Amino acid sequence: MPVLKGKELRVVGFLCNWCSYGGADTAGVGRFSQPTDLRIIRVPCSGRVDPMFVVKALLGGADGVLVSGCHPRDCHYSQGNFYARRRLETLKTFLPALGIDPDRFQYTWVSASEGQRWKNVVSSFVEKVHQLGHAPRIEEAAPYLPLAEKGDTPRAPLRPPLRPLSYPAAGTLAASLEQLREKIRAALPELDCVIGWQQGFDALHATPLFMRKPEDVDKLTWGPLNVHNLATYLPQFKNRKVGVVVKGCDSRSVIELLQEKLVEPDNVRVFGMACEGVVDMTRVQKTLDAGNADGAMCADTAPSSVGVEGDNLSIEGEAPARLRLADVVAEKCRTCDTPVPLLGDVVEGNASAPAGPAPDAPPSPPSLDALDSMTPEQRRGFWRAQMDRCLRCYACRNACPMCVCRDHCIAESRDPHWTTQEGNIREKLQFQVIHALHLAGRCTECGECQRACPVNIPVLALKQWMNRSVRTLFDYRAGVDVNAVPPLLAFAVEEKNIKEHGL
Amino acid sequence: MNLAYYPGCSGLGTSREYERSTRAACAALGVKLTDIPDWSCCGSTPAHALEHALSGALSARNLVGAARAGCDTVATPCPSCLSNLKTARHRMADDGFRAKVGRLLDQPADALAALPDVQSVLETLVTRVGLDAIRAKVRQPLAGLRVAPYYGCIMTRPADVMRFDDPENPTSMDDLLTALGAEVVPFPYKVECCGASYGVTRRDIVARLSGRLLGAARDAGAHAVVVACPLCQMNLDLRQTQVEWPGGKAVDMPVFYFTQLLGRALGVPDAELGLEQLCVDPAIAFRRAAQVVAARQAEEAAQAAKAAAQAAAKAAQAKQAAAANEGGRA
Amino acid sequence: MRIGVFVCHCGSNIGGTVDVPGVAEVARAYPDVVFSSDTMYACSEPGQAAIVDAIKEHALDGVVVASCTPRMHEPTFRRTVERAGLNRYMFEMANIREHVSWIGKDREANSNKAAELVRMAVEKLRLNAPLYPKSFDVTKRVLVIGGGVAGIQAALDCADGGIEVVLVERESTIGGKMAKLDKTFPTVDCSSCILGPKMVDVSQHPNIRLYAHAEVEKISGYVGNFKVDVRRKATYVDWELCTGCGLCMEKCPSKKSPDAFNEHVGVTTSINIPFPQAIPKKAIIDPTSCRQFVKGKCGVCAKVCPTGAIRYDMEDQVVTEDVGAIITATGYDLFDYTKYAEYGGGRYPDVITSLQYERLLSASGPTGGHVKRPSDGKEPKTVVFIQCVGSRDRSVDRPYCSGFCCMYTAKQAVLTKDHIPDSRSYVFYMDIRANGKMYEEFTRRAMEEYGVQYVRGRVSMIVPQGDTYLVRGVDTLLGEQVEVPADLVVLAVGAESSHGAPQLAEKLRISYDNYGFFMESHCKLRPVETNTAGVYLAGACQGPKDIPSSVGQGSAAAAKVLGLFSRGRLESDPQISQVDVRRCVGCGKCITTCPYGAIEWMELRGEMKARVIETVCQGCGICTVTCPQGAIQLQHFTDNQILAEVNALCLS
Amino acid sequence: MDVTNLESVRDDDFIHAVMEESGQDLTHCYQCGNCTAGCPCGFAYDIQVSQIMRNLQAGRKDKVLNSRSIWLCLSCSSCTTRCPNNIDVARVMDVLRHIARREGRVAEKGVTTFWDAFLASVRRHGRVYELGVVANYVARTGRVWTDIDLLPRIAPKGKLSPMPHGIKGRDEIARIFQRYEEERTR
Repeated sequence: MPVLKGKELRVVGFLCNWCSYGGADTAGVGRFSQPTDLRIIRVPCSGRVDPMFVVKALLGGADGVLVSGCHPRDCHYSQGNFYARRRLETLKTFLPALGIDPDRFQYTWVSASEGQRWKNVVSSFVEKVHQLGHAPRIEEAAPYLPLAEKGDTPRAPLRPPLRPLSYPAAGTLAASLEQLREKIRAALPELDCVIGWQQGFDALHATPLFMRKPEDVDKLTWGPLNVHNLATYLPQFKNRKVGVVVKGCDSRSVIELLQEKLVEPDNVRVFGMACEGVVDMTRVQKTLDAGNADGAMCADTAPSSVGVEGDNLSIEGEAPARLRLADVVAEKCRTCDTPVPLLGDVVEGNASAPAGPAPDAPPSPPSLDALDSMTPEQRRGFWRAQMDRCLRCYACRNACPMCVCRDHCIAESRDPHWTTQEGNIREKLQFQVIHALHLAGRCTECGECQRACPVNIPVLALKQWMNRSVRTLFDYRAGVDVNAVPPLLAFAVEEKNIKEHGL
Repeated sequence: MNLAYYPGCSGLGTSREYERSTRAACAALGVKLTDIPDWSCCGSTPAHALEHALSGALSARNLVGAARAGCDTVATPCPSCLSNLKTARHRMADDGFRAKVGRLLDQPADALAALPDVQSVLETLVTRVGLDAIRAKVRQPLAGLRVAPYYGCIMTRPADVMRFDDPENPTSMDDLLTALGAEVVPFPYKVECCGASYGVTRRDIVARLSGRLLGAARDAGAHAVVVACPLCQMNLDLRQTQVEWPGGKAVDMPVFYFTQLLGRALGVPDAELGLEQLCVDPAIAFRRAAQVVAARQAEEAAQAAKAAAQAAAKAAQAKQAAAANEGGRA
Repeated sequence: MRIGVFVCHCGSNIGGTVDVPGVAEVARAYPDVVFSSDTMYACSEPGQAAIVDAIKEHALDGVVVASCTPRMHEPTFRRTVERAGLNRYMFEMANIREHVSWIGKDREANSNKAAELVRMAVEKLRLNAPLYPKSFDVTKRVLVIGGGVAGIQAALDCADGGIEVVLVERESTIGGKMAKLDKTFPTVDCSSCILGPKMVDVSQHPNIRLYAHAEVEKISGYVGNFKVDVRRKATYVDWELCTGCGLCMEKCPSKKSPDAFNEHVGVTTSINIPFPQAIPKKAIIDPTSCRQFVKGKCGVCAKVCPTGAIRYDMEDQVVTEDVGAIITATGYDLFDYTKYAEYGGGRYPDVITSLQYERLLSASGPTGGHVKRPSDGKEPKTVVFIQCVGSRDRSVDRPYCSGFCCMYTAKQAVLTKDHIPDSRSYVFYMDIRANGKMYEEFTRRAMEEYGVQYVRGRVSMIVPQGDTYLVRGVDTLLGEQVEVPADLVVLAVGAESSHGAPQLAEKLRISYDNYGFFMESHCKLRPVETNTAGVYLAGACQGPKDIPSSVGQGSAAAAKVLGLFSRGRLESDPQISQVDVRRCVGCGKCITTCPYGAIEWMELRGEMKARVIETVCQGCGICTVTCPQGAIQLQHFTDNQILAEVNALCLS
Repeated sequence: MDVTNLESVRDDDFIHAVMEESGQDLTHCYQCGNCTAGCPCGFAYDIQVSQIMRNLQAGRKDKVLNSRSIWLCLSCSSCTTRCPNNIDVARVMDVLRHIARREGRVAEKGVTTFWDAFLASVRRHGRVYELGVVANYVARTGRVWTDIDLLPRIAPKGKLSPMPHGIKGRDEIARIFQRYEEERTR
């Protein structure tokens, strides 16, 4: 049934049974007249309100969503609204990433006795929604691709890396690698397997290596081609003893998995080396393509070897090339502040020192800057255009080390039935939002989601946005401390950084 | 930490001795004071009683000057200046007020957003130098000197602006004076008003209020009142001949600036402390203190003599008893 | 599914602003709806009969009633559908009265909204499933926390009702604040004469187990089956052997131990029995002052004790008790008046608290009932009482009225005249709150018969003057500053929540207000219940209260417990979470966030999974939101059910 | 004493102006009288400070602005410090002076004359010149015997400066006053 044309907007309310639903009843009993736009869904507790319900409503055409629960400290279930406050505030700060006006979503606290207050809450919220008018639909937004090279990730201007990325001389690197291999060989007898990298189908590509025998260890490689985050494989080895080779960034995923008890500390051995950055294959390919007038590289011009020294990547073979690492390095490496693995058996190598003093907060990554620079309308258009290209292949999810649901991902389940199989923009974006929300406080920004995307959708930006929210709200960074409690699984009676929203 | 110094206008006139002793005591303690360049009057009560933005502007000019000189903190000996500077800074958090003040000043309003912190010289001494450091430098303890510490009404109040010591019962100056060897008498009127600047216009008010303070100091057995405020000092000292003494019994009650006693204890020559500029002769207090010390020493000597005599008597008795025993046996 | 919809007119309450037949008509087109009609009063006897008939006639397996709020009649209609053979959870309500007809006058908008709410209810009902409650046994024992007068009353009433009581008291004797009082208002009868017998009853009652000098350490479980760990703090005296003869107190050489019972008016021996009527009347050693503990040698009490009860090596002991219900009666504490520096902040010996004054008045107090100034032991001739010290004062974060200070101040002023006939009392007050039976009459008597001088205004400052105190205040009725030279000043300190109250509330999982007082379930209609089933409140732990109200609440809480236990078994609500073990990956996030500890690990074919303890789960649904796989679902509020409601509104 | 018609004496604009300019909520006052109790200058007041607060609640503009009390307040902040309702009473008194000055009502002319003399000195020199202030005050009020008894006490101490201490930024200070006056007349 449509909303009454010209009169009403679609406003959905989620009210806890014990306080706010009662408050709405009290307002009714008191005959406090209110706008008719609001439709109330009764839930037992504001802690039952999944932020995804709000997203679902907003993507589904709601013009406003209001959540109301018991006042903090007064929750019928003693803590539900404390969790709700964190979840909903996180959501509120995330909505602008999608180009949704955060004023269209509000959460507040109304007790069962506060009929007058409920009337005021409803009246002022509905009035605000009317000021904002009909919510623009993302699927109807004009496509927006700021650097509209088809099939390419829109990029902000290159930012100089935080640290000068520089690999040591070939000999030194080989010595460090040999040291690493030694450590692995020594540990191998006690382990089922150690996961590392080896050369892939050509010298320009690395591929995961599963070392079971000492001679496998010889195949282990180290360098800027080791793009994969091998922590992704760890949960599959649950209950078995396994080793993994990590870069600095990968180690944060391991920490996160340990924290969530998805791998047991006794069962996992971590090996690592200081990393000087890995390449973004898309950039490498583009640079090479630009160099070869006759177009894309094909199989018979595959390089015979790839060497790295200092800031130089030298590709030997029929079409030799020399690339500057700074030109082709992955985006995440430009802002990396953890080149050395945070745990495990680490070969020190010689990671170059940061260019300046360590910043208070990690610097903002370029794709986030790009998203930041857009207007809400442009963001809607941007995601509309990006989701148009999405194949719904779930490569982003499958590559994500923190997507531990695996076969039970709610993107494909019927019970619960969060998304339909309809291949439209709304459902595709809905999945990306689920991914980002599920990663709130867990994502280490390893970038595997974006790297794995066959059509180069910058899905990492959503997670970066979420991470920034989590950092601002809870002063928390994932993948640093094994013993930390992630912010959305905890609460504070007085939240330091959450200002209650007046309604 | 760069400490700017705001002397306040009365330091050029009626409280010259406060100014001199403050500089001398700070020098002795190694506290470097950098005067705010070309500082101007804060406007005092007449300004804030007329209009808050005017008062704010007169104060802010000095705070901006301090910030430009690279200082993050301003210290001032005068509580009235302190109150004005601190209040101005406190209110500057309000955008509307800041804009209003900005319109009155030559300086752009954005200079007002981050003004240096303001504190009293007393706070500087007890928090930055510290009592232990001060105690260690005392050369001439104020032995026997009984003092009534009088903070004045606005040094600590209102508490949410001043944020220093207890608003009703401050103890920082008590502690400082104790560290100098003085004896602090219980004084219930530490923060009661002396009548402020009403001496000229309504002498009756000052006569009554200051009289009550001096009377309480007298009744508590103080040799002197110790103050931290030029106006209080003027009311209690210069106007001591004008006050109504409770019970009618007038005494000569010297009124020191705490910095004078601090300087004296640290061994700064009296001449640098301006003691001669006090109206009620400070020697009266020192004489009384000396009497206390002398009496105490006499008492101790008497006690010692008595104890010695007792011990001797006991020894003699024991000897006698021993002798008697001996004798008995013999 | 076959759904029936009933849209209620509620007389003109709904029908007045909603096109009720029109809504019923629209609903007929909703999916799975096979029957829809309007009804005048759905909740009335004929209205319910019509629902039952329709269920049978149209073979309905689900019913939607669109009427008033489910908070009112959901239980009614659930019973109705149950009578017709349906599961009670195959029922949904659409609130078209409180949320529609009563809050707007636009008939078109209202009717449209009502129809949408019915649509939402239908869409949810299509995903409902029958749910069945479980019943479980009840441990018919009650824990009473706090042995003040409220706790004593609750314990005695429960014990007399035939159930076992575990009474836990933090101090070494029960009696609470009332035991420290000399007399009680408005009758001026002796406090210990009326409380004493009750305390003795507690000690002698066969159904009461008393743990004095003990604290509740941990609480787990749920209504009917709580498990409580009680820490019995070391007393260093074996209470099984101690006869309370008091010989140890006579001989104890350490006589400067703080005397908490006498509110620190004077000192006591390191081993002591707080007062002669103490229950249990057992000695306890204060290890902070006892020479044996401080200096390592003494042992006098051990030598003199006729029964050899002294145990210097005693340690705390934790005992576990199983109970089915809990009554908290933890009382209140006194405001710390030293926050008022203008009243001396504790520096003036003859400025004392009202409870200290009670001890001075009490015949069993440190002065034997003679009012003497703490400073010099002289009898005061002018006594000033200052009310609202730590009450009605936002500047010290105590904006509330403590309620009983006006009355006890009047009582103390009266008693002062009794003790010292040639004395004069002044009471500085802001308003006199005397709203109990015979209370107003009592304060009038204080003024009229006892000549107590009431002064309307606050006191600004107390100034010592020689050996008296100048009390400087205002008489706002005169509009003048006033001062009174006083020999003794008594501060009517307000009540604040008992120290440790918020921590106890966390253990009990009950709410507390900004000041640490416990929250009742409903301020008017459920005053002794909390929002946690099986946990009840009595006395000042809920808010400042005088003795009659505290006793009344003690009895009320006991009645609630007896009522709960009158049922043989309790039924658990089936609207709880359930884990789909196939979807559970064993990450334990639900276990971390559950506020009730209602989810536990279980091993299933070598893998760790979550499992809900059905009787502990309260059905909040926090876990459902936490689980990324949606593996744990709150029954009756599953993701799919709520999504159906969202979709009914947004996607259609 | 006349009967006061509460409706006709109430000036809501005045109440709002005081609340707005002082930032204090006058309704918080419950008339405990603590401000009066602790006021050191109460003996000199014509209306006690708690009654000023009560009159403000009643919106009695004339009564409040014509009082002597607002000019005799010493700004000592005792009232503010002890108010159980966290009202900055001293600030309210300050604001009452502002409003009264704007409306040209001054019940204690001597006080404002002294203040004006003080500010004139600041405006002229940038810093206060004490002797100048007293001289100015004496000239304006004609109270030639003011504190003459103190002269022999202070003169020999060499503290009173015979000359003002001008500052370089004198013009800047003058401009502050000038702008203030422009704002005021606007």
